[in-house]
Amino acid sequence: MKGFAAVIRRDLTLAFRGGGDIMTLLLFFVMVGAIVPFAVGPDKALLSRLAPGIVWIAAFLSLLLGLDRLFRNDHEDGSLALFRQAELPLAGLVAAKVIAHWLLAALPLIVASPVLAVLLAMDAPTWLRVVLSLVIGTPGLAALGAMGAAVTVSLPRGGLLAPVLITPLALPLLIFGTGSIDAMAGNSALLLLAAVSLVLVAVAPFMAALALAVSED
Amino acid sequence: MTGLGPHWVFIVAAYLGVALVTGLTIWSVVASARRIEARIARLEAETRPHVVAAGRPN
Amino acid sequence: MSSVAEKPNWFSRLANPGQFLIWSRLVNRPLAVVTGLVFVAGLYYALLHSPADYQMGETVRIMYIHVPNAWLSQFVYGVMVVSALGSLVWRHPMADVSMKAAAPLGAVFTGLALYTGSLWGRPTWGTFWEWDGRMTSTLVLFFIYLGLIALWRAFDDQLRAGRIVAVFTLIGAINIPIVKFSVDWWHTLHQPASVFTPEGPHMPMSILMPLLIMTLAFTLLFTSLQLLSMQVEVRRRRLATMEKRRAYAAGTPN
Amino acid sequence: MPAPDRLPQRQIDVTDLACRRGERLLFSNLGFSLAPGRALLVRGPNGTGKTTLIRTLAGLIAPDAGSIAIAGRSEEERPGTDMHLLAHASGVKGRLTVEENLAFWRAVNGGSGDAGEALDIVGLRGIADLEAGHLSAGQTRRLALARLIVAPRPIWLLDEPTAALDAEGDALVGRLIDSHLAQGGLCIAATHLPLALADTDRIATLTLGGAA
Repeated sequence: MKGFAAVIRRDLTLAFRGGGDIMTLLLFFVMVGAIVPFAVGPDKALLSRLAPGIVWIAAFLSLLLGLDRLFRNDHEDGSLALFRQAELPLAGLVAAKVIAHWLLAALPLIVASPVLAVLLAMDAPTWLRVVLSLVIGTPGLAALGAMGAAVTVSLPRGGLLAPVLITPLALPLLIFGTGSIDAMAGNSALLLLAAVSLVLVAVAPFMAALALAVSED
Repeated sequence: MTGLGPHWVFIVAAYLGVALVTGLTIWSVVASARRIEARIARLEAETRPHVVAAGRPN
Repeated sequence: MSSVAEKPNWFSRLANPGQFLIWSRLVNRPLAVVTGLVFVAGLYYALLHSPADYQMGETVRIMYIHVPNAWLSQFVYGVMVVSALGSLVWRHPMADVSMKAAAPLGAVFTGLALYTGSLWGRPTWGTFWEWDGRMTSTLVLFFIYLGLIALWRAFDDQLRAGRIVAVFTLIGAINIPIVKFSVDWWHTLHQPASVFTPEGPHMPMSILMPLLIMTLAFTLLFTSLQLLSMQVEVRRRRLATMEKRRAYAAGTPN
Repeated sequence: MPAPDRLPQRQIDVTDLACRRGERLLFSNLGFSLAPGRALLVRGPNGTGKTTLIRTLAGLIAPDAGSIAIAGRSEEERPGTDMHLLAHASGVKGRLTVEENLAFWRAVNGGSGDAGEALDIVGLRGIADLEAGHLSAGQTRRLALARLIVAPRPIWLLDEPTAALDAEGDALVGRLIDSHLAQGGLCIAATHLPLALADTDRIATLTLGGAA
């Protein structure tokens, strides 16, 4: 169990100490949201109708951006090979890394979502539903991202390929995520979002660990 | 086949499209097979004197 | 010749690719003939011998080539999942060869399913593309196939690539049902009235017969192409070994 | 020297092991066995599979043929948790301090040894709070050695342990291996440099490539 906490603490210290990784992700998230009005026009009614979709796409793209950092430098400096001898099984360590990834990539987005709420003319109740859907949905995104990152860890340009691989699989999260925001679908979508997110979080450590073990071969 | 009514165009387009693509796929697989066999044959011809000496079954 | 030639290289350890080549080459010709015959019968029934559908008229004939491709797009993924398990669980050397051969074929059949689907939808929906549940799932499956092919090509060492692609094939297999469910849910949310497509067994025999024959024909086509592609992959790896050994022999004139 | 409490007993028996890298078969029908308190030096020119052998013993790579039997493990113990791998890549994070790096590996490997004492032994106690990014290659290697001390485990798999170390560093490696063997541990070291070990009758040598 100590190993689990140690991995999370290490990844957090590395991120905080290592320059503005979190800042860049946040900036990207806000910018993706902010450029939409320039593309579709500043009409408030239209923007507020599109707002849930825009926030989710921005969150999805930002999480993809942070993927490459997940396993790559551990693979390069030999830590991944040493993890195989750790007290905790590899799947446990991968789960710890997914949690750290969520804390570092998804949580800041949720904290920054009010900025987008204002920019995209979102009213308060919609924004609350956006936050709720992000809190429930982003763990699934982080888990899916971890699987994509684990599969492409040994590829030099893997960072380019992981987003292509996991985007088709992230559709359910996108569909239920945005679906749970507009009042009409409401609760059923939220429950389905939670279900998909939980399945992905449950499966990811084992599949990612298998991918990492095979890539080490 | 009566004259080309509104529906027939799509039916013909569908069947032709499928025929064309499957034909292309078959051709590409067969062509790569032939290309690789040729390269292997050439390589084996090059190394035949040594290989036979080493007694390795071909 | 350097001492390497005498030592058993990895290729002889994979004895069964040799056996696979022998029996599958025997099968190539007869399988091609059978596929051709079934296609002839299928086309005869589909185009000439079957009646127009009471509701969709002549366009039902497009269904005879749409449904087989849609079925193959999922059947081929099934073949890849079985091969992935073969590669990861039993480390069977032929497993990743069959997985690699199946991916492009899967993409072709899925692409054809999309092509024929949009042509079939044109007269009924009035547009070439309609975000209906089944078509959208097929589109997502098409992206997954292209992603897998991209993953295959991203590796230089194809031996190591096999097992990593196998892991992602399994990840895809877990997610595809979820994607299908979410797309159908999403479709009913935005467009309740979905087009009635005669899918179930309640189709009259005169329409079911050509459909079954054409599906068999396309499945045979896939099988013969799969075997041929696997032979090509085995020979491609044999070629790579020979070229590497030539470089090795040239490099160290011991 | 760490307190000489006995390490759990392990016996390694390798029978006709074969490994390949890509298309090239590196070695085949390789066999040896190692009783507690013994060391095996793996010699041989570069490219003959020394690193592959070490990684195969560590369970990172599946061998093409043959078997690796490690006696003395209890059932529920996960394979690999009774061994340490010292590879070229040291697993050290530049932005963490020396102390933090060691504490991390101590937690992950469930180590019971004292971090300060381990740093003392490898001579890094003075710069414990320095960021590891500033360490020299030799110092980074010493930090990796400290990782082995802080979580005592019976089997050591060392790949070029003396790489990037000066004469004093070689002596340190020799002393560490001696005390490890004295505690009944096992050590397999792949190196083409001589190892400064005290009593040489505990050491067997295996040469790869050519002769094998």
